[in-house]
Amino acid sequence: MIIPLEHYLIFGAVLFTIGIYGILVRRNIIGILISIEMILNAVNVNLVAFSRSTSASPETGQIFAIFVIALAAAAAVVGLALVLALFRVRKTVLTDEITLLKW
Amino acid sequence: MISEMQTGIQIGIYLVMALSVFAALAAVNLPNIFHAALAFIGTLLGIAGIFISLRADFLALAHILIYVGAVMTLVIFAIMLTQRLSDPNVRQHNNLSAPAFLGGLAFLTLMAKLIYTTPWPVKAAGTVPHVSVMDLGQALMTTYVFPFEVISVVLISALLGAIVIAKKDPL
Amino acid sequence: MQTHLLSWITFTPLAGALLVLLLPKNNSRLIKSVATAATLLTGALTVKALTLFNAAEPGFQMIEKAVWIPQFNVHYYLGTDGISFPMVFLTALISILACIGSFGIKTREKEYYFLYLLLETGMMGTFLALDLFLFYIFWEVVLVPMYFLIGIWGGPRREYAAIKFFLYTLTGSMFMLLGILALYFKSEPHTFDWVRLANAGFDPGFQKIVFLALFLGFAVKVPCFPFHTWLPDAHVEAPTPISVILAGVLLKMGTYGFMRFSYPFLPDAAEWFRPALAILAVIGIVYGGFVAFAQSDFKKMVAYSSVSHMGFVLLGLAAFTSDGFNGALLQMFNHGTITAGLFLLVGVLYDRAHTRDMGAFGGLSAVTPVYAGILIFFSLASLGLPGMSGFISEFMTLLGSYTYSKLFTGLACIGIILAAAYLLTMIRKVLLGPVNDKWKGLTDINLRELITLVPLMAFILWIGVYPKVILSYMASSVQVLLASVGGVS
Amino acid sequence: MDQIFVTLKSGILDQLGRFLPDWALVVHSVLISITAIAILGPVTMMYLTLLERKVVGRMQNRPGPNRVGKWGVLQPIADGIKMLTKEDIVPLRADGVLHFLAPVLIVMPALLVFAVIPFGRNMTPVNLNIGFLYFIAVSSTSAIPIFMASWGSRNKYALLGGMRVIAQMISYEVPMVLAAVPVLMLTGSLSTNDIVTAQSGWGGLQWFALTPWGFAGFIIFFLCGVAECNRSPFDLAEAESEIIAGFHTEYSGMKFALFYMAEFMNSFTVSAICTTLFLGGWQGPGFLPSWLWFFLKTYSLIFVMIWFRGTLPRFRIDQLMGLAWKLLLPMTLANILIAGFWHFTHGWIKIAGSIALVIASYEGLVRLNQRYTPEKRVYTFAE
Amino acid sequence: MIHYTPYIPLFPFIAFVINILFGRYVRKGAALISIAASLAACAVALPAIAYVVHHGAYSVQTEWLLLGKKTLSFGVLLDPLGCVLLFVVTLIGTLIQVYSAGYMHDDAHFSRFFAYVSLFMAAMLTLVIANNYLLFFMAWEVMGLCSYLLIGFWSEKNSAADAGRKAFLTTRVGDIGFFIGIMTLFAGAGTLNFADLGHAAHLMENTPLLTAAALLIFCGTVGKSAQFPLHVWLPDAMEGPTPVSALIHAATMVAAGVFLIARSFPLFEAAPDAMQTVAVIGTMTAFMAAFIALSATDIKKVLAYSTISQLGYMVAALGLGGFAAGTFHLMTHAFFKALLFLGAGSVIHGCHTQDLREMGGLFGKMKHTAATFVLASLAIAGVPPLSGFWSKDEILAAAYTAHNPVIYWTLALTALMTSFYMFRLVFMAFFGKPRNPKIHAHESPAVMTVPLWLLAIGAVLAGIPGSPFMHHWFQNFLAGGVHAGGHAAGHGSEHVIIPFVVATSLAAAFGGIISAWFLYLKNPGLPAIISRVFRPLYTASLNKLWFDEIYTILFIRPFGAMSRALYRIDEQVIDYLVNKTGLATARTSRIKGWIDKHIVDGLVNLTGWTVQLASALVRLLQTGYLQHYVLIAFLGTIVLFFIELRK
Repeated sequence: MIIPLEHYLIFGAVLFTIGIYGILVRRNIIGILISIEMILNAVNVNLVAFSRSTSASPETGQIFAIFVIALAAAAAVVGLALVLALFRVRKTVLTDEITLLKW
Repeated sequence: MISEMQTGIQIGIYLVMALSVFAALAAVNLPNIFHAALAFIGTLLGIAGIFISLRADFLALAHILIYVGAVMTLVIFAIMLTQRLSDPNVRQHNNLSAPAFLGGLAFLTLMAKLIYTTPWPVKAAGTVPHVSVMDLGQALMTTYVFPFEVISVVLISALLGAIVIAKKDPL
Repeated sequence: MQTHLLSWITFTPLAGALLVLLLPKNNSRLIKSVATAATLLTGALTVKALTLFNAAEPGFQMIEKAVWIPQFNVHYYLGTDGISFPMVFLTALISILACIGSFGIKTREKEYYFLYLLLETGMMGTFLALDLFLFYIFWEVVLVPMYFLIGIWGGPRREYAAIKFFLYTLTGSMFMLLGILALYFKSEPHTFDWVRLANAGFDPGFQKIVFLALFLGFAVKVPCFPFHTWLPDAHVEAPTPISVILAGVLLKMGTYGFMRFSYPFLPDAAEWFRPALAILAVIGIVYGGFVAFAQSDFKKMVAYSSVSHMGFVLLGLAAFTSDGFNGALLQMFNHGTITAGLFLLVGVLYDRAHTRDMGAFGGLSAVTPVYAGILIFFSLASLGLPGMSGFISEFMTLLGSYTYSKLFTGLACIGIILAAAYLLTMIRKVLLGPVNDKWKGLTDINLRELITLVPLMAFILWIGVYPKVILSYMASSVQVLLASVGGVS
Repeated sequence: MDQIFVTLKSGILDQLGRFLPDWALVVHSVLISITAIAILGPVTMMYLTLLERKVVGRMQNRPGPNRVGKWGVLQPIADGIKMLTKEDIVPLRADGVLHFLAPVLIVMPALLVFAVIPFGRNMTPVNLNIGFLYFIAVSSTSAIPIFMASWGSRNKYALLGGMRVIAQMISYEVPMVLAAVPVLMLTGSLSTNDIVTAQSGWGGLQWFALTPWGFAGFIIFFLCGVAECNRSPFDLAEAESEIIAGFHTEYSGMKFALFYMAEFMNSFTVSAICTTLFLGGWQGPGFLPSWLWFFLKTYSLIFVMIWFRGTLPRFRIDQLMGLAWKLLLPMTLANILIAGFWHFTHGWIKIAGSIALVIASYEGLVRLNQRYTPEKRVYTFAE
Repeated sequence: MIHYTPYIPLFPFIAFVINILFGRYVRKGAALISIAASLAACAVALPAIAYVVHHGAYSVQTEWLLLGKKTLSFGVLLDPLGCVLLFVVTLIGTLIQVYSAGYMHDDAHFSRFFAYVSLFMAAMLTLVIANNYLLFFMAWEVMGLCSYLLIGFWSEKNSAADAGRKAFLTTRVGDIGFFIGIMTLFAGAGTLNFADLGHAAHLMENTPLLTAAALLIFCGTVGKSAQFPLHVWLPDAMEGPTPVSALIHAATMVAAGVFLIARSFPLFEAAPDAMQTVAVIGTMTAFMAAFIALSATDIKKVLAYSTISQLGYMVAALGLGGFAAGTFHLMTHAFFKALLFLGAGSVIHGCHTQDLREMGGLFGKMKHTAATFVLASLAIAGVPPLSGFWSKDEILAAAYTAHNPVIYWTLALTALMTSFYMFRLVFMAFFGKPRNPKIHAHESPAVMTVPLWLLAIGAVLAGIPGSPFMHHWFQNFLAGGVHAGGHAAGHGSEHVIIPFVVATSLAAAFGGIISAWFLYLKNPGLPAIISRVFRPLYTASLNKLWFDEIYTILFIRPFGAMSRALYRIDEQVIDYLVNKTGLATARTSRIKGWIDKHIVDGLVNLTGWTVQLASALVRLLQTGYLQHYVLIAFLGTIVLFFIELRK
């Protein structure tokens, strides 16, 4: 641990918040997707940091991070497929223009 | 010698963090979604650097391989497919910026408070053993073999699902 | 021997029905094969049961009993004896043939076969249930698919017919339910169990009330004289295979109910109601015959002939003799085969000519000789020509009733003449006389239709020539029934 | 002779160590390696262009460049000067930042990869214990600059070319990694050094390419490598006849040169990694220095690439994808199993069985991929 | 050979099965199959008859049906009475089938015809050898079916189709009586075996049940043998092919009714009232039919009424106790009546008309036919020594010995009329000049004439066994049979020639012939004058005593009206009630519907409105924008965090 754990955590928290902000303000679904990935990455940072500093079995955090990465990839794949399908139907990827279910 | 090196490395880490945060801010705020994606790649690379600083080399490289090499490529691909090149930049943000910003700030404050008030059971430097690739592999194939398999199945089904969803003519 | 064979027989069609639900809607070949396979499998199981059936045993066989709803002392209780087994066999047989006969149905096949198989389960269960509660459930299970089968695939007035059928039967079964509940609450401890109820020995006043309630339920199904008007409508409007099922099996449920429940439970009331039963039976026979004679619609004529023929069953039941009961049971079986055949034949004609008006035909024997031969065969069987099964059962019922009342027997004999009259008139109008040019191009009966008819013909001839075969299955159980009501053997 | 470069570097460091602090020495050690690589990269690129032009020229029965210097040896320098002095054209509607950044960034991964290549005994610049993963990870990022280039140009041909590149790179990355997996399995390490060391038997000739699975893996890996660096016959992304050079349509001058450089450096690194994984790296009979062995093998592979270019026609895009997903990918999966078979059996079964399995799986896959082709019609009477 | 007796009916039955199922393939071979089957039956039957003649009755039985504790057995009883019928049926049946092969040669449904005939043969043979009433009844009904099918054989003709139905229905009415009679017998005596009849009669002695049973069984005869009042079907039955008329409606089936009385004779003997009824009915029928035959002009109708008349004779004989006489006449009548019909068939075949008024002078053109026909006519008229004389004489003798002058003289008068109308027929058809020049008569082929001659031999000689020349062998043989059947009666000694009876008989026979000659050959104009003089009588005869019309008014129309009325009841009363009940229910449900709509639904709607109001407010939150929701969730999380931290 070259720098204190708290700094990593703060870094993670900042990334997380930025991700949330991105989800809230982006109109573009792809932008939202990017933001979600960002949140996942923030979590990863925390996981690895904890594994490095506190955990009894240090590989656990990394392995969790690996799982998170794999799941993020899966989520991205499905999400992007949905985006493409949506775009084909609606010719838009902006959330407030997708009003198929609204009366 | 050690201390100078350490100082240099510490400075480097903070620099990387700052750059990552900057890139992340760019990623959510840039009006051009393509630029935003590229900025996010910057964030990802920064995070990989953070990982390296935490001596998680393998994870860092895997991170780059998957995120930069695959996920972001896909994202950019999707951007290319869905964005109209000739369009003037459409408004990329909705009108929630202010509440989102305030909420985020509150959240961050809260988090900072929590982080600094919680007594973390940090172990002394050097007592945490280094995690080699071999260790990871062992753990994956023994303790975490079941989640590993589940993740594999999830991935496969996600891939198949994506193909089915994105195919032009339904199967 | 605990083989669960009866459960298999009862629920194989249901399994088939569920399987049909899973099949693709457009693959009518597959649906048909699955449905036919289900009925055939049920038939095979019934034959298997036949080999296991011990004709000498008067009581119930192949019993399956399990607690179902312990709070109300309801059991899942199946069993068969010489009275129900011929009906089960008849059901299996008619179901197979009618299923093959259903291949002509072209609309909404998936739903059709689903309901059809559900119906078969209901019928099987009705004949096999020994717990009154279970019996009632199966009884009602029959009702619902029938309603839809008539209401959806029927003729032009199908809604009217279906609703009429439904209301009639439901009203009847409501009374029946009241009777069942009365029995349940009167018995001590409260039970729906056949054996317990049969040995309960209720007091005569109570018996009369309950008998009346059950009678209303069963009489509608038979159908007994004043409750019969649903029958011509339902039969005429129903698609051919469903008419076959209606006439072949459903009507038997009513008389079966008398034999299985009313008589053993309520022997004193049965004795008391005997004259009424006989009078209704004779009215049914003569009345049905006369009205059948007045018909110009082929199918309606056959439908009214059912009223007349089922009257014989009631008459046999009123006789309280071994001959009468055996004859009634045999008549149930024979009427099932003969009338089923007649309805199939009406269907054959209707499919080709799209009219059932007998006056519109003429001289078909020259155009479609094989059809004519078979129609004449079934008509003769129906009018009780010796050497065919109808004669044996009518002979036995009349012989049985003769000792009870010569007057009623004599009057019932008018029914036989009437049967000859309307059936011969039908043959005269449809088959004989100069050929109507309109029907010159009519094609003769095809192989599929022949397949549905030939087994029936075989049974008619076989029983007609050597009835001992089937009677030997019934005799011992009928003897028990007879003893329970105190009739003379 | 074998350790000439190593000695050189330690000599320089010794000299510097007299007046520099320890931590600066570390920095300088790194700097020396970086400098060496930074020189090696462009020079390699420059002379590869010459080599290519010469070889292709010979293949096409012409001499190739021979005006500037003896046999044209100065030609690359002349070209470099020409490139530097050319006007830098940026399209009006182009995304300036991206357009500028793309050529810069594309060189980065190409150069970064050099870090883990074992040029000779003790001559690995950075001995990472996950060196191969590093190679894969870094080279996979090279897709991003290409994207930037194609997007930033605001040109539909560029965009199309970019899309093709990405599709191709992602597709071929998969069999490429999987083809290397048997090697990693059998050596039990991701370190490039360890991999080379594992092939040291038989007097430096126990190459993995000489085993059945290694041979198959080698071929697949090499083909994927060729595809990865967009070289003929997989050069659809920059096919002049179809999409006017693809993603670098709008580039000229030095920016264009940078793209070119990256491409040639990629050719070099792919050949080098291929050599490392399958051809024993710097291993070889002792009569030549280890780095010479390495360069010899690497350049032989580069020669094969050039040979491809001179010989083979271009793929069609669906054939390209089909090859990757339908033939190479299953083949590598089979290959992994075969490697396992090899590892756990002994004697002649091991050799004969593996060979048979390789041939069988190849045959099977080829058959499976064969399209139905109707029999050729014979016009009996028309002729 | 006798043990094969039960299989006798099997041969024709097999022929029937082959012909009906494979008729399409055997085509003209159908005749061969049927004839072969009949011959086979003959071959088995004749030795069996011989056995019975020498050794007495034969019987065998097997259990068939279990009725409670009683069992019904089916079996075979071959006693002398059965032998007579067996002999007649096999012999005449075979001959008629040979004849039919020629007569029906060009018919489209050739094989079907022979199938039916074979089925008839099978049924008839079963009936003859049956040992109990039930089997008898079954065969009886199957015969009725065959009769129905064969009458309606040319079903394209409306008249044929109607006639078939009429025949079946009319006989069915009688059959039902028979059926009830069987039941009465079974209920009373518990047996249906012929062999036990004596015992049964003894059991029921002096009870009305016995008379009832006997009379009800007689109903069967009335139907089948076309006795008054159910005789109306037989003349119509002539719509069938002529060989059928010969076989079924003259020689065998109709005789089965007589056979039935003979079979049940022990029963009748024990019930004198029934006997009396039988005699009266028989006599009435005989006279009435003869009367109608006087004016008939259709050659087959004449023969049909003649048949009815002769059957009345037999029935009367049996009713008078002349068991042997009736049976004897049955046999002789079978021969000459079959011959007459076949001859008539040959005539029709030759000149394609059935109307006597168009014929004439056929003797020259159809020698064989005419010769045999005249022989048969002589036989039926009762000219000695032909067969008819002996049997008719027996019957008159029976009437005479019964001391019943009314019946005796009626029968004698009938005999006179018989010979008159027969020779009226003969003279009109075969003698004199041809009346219609268009008719080009021709002789029939050998396949038809040979049976004619064979039958003629029978018609001439059949009376001999019962004549004094053979010491009344036939009567004795029969009586033995009755004895063997367990019946105690001694008729054997009574057979003596009574001169008065013989004289009456001869007078009637020759009187009839001469008057016919006088009226139709000598003075052809005279009949018209006579008919004008006795106009009412003539009209009555011509209109067959209006039986059909009376029946139409009395039975058929009320029957139809009744059925229509009942149907109307069904449709308009019962269904009306049902529909009205339904409607009433619908009405009441409308009231309930109002309550539902305005009160119950009101409450429900109130709830609904409340909810709507609330949701209208809440809906403001539901923007449909994803991110609004996320924001709310996010802020909510923060709030929760705050709350949690405050604690």
